[in-house]
Amino acid sequence: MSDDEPKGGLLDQNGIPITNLPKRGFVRRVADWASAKSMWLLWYCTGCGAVELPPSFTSRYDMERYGIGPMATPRQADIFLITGYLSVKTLKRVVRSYEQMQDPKYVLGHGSCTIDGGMYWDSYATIKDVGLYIPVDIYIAGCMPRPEAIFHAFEKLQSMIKAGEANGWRRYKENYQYYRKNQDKVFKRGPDWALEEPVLK
Amino acid sequence: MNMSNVVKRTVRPFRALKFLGRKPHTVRIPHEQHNDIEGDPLPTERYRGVHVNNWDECISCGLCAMVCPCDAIEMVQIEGEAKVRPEVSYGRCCFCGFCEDVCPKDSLHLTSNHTMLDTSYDTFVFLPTPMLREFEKEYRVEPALLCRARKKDDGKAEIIVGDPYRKVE
Amino acid sequence: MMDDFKVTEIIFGPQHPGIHGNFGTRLELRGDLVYRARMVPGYLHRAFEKLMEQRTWMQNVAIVPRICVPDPDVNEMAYSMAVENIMGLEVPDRANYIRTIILELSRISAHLMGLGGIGGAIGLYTLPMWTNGDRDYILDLFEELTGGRVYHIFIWPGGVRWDIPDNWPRKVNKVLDHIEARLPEYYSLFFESKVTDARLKGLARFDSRWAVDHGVTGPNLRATGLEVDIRRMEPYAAYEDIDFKVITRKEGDGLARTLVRWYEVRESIRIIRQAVEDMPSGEIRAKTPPPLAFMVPPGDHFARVESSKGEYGYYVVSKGGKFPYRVHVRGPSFTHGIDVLEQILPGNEISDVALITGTLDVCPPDIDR
Amino acid sequence: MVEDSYDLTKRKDERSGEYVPEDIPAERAADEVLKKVPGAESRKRKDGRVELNVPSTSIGSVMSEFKRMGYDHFVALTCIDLIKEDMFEMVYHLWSYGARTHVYVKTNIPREDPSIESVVEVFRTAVTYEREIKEMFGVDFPGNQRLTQFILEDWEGPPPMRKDFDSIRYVQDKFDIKVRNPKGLPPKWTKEGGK
Repeated sequence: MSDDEPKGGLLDQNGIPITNLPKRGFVRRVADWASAKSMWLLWYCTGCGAVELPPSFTSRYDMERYGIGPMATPRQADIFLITGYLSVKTLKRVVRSYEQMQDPKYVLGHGSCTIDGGMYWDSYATIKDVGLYIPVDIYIAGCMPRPEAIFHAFEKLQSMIKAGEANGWRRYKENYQYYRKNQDKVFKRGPDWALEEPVLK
Repeated sequence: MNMSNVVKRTVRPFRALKFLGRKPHTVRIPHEQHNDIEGDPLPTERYRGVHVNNWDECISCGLCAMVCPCDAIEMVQIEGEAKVRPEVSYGRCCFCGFCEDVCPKDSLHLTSNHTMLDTSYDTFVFLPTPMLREFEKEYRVEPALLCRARKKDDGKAEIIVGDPYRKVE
Repeated sequence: MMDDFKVTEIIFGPQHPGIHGNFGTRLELRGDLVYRARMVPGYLHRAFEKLMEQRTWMQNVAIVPRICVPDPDVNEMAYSMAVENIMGLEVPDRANYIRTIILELSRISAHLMGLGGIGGAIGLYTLPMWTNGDRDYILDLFEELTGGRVYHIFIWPGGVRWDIPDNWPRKVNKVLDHIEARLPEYYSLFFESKVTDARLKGLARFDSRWAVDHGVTGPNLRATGLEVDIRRMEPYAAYEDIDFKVITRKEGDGLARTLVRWYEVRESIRIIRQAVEDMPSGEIRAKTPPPLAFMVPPGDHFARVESSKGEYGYYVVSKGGKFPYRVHVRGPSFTHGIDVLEQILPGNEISDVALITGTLDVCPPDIDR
Repeated sequence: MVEDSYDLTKRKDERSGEYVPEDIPAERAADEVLKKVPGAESRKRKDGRVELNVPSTSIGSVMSEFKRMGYDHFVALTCIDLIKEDMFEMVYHLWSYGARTHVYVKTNIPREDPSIESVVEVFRTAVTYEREIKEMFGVDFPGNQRLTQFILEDWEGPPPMRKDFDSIRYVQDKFDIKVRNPKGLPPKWTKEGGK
């Protein structure tokens, strides 16, 4: 393991989260259980996968059965659904929105393009693996994934939150330098960005 | 504004009550099958989902790798195998089904399994085998349980998960 | 009077619930009114035109639908038309009829989604619930025919990919009956509402001369009173044999544009019914080389298709061989999504910005490509 | 409540005028242009469309000539990188709503320090197309005031749509990808490297 690899004990060599998680107190467990049942999804259509969001939100599939609803502002949102490919220009906005979200926050990579570039693997404008720039909790493969797949991902996310396993936001703070290095490789941060480093409290 | 207009505007909202009598068309997904307008289950046979490959029929021609628009398929030489086998990266695949169309032996096939999710991106590269049929009933796939190979230094690959020749009916 | 206000700059989008898709706007405001608007596209840039030079002719069929997400089939159609023209392929009649059905179903689904977006922008959230819910039945049909919900990869050079299943035409008719029965309900919900009148009447109005000068096409141009439709002017697929009306309105404002879309859904239903009724039998694919040996002789052609948003064009240049030399995509939103919006937004209230974008039906992915 | 036709009294503005399409067939229009522009040549295609090759210096007058004859719809402007000829080919697509025909106007400009007169004064629509080509090919359009940053952001490489920009090499360097099947890639279009 080189010095560049993320440290902090939550990632193994392959970047897979390992299971020795921080101990949760009783209050934290109750809070996790409660927050799994009521989540707000940031309304940001980052890519073409967003075309499956209106069917999921509206009457045919009705996402609110899961206690999930759309939210306009990042500061009040819990889930960031990366709907498909991210161009470098969008990634900049995505990272900025992600950093504005309050803890705990969860990222779902929706579509094959979030895993390894998808069909845009040789495009100069899109990034390939979203997990290098922000931590992703669940990847959904498919081009595009059906609403069923989104709901399965939500179910899995809920069970992960209840078990305390959805800790991407923790990973981001503990390995901030790693993510920051990858981000700086593809885009420049503007001078007006909040520069303080996220710290795990 | 005349009187009839006022009455009209007062009464009209109550017309919405008729929607109470209609059957809801929400598909309650984990508990309910997704059906089309005539009640036939979806997805159908034509749905382009995750691949299966019958290793007894595959002749390792590599046409699937050549036709793939997304560079998702790689022919992998597996230790102890005479032939190379297609390995699909689902981080690339766009589910166009061209590989199925071009396959001369019809061994590569796109099933209707559409849901595939995992916490790690590594598991999305695997060898299509009949093992996938185990998951066919629920239309979802656990990629971590499927047949996966790891490249070794000599260029060959060894299978680390699964048995490609296991028969699944 | 205007000078009393301070100029405020607002960045509207891309992370904004009112914006349709991933699209940015920089607005300079004086009070409530937009003083200057600058569009910021590029968030969905995937370099399609470059990617298509790196893929073979048939591989490109798989990637083109992603250029316009709500209405993907026009891409396959325009690309196939251009390739067929250069190769001199004759498409069988049955394939043309199937293509017509697909394109019109896709138009209905895009219009329903667009109407839902306009409803959401004026705060009428019932409309997106209804239209998106009903649109899903069309996606079910697509899925049974093509094997994909959103991206169909079904129309390709020489014809279509598969024949239609036996019970599919019956299901099409059922879905159309359902949508046709719903249309009056949309009308009474949306168009008979006082809010719609107040918000949409006279909104972002332009006339036909101005629209032609600024390259506005499609439903937005027809809402100014011009009877222009590529399906009529330069018929493709089976539109020559089908009787349909070109929907026009003369007012040219937001309400007229929305109404044109509503009437076009009805007209599309008529077209599909005729196409299903008159479907000839026979081949579905012309004889083409196998996908790996697909070569196109040197030549170039501009193929245009009437999409739900306007004129969709593909300019394909071949120098012979397995790869296209250059493919240029002319998306309809490229004109009315940037320059027209920049000129039409000033003078409007900030609350109308999302609504104007919605009534013009701007589709960001086809601007950025 | 929407009547069949309604009266717009709320907001009247100056954007008004009826458009009446003019019907001049493409061949006749091309002949008119050929009379006025020296060095131009026209060719009729199989499908009835007309292709015109004009010198790059006269593009402005050709465009206004066509506009006068009812070719009001500026469909698109395409730039093609002809790397072997060391040229950029600019294709102007025009459409007449009256005659219902399409005209391709083609012109070549040198690849070194490319520049061509802007047609924004004639066709307002061209402004966005020229802006895109400036960014993607590096062609300059004197006369266009809006050649600002458009789609790309923080871009440092050469204009990406040029043929000598190797997209796959760039992606390998920047994003560290793996090419799984190198056989499927196209041959390079550079001057030295064949077709």
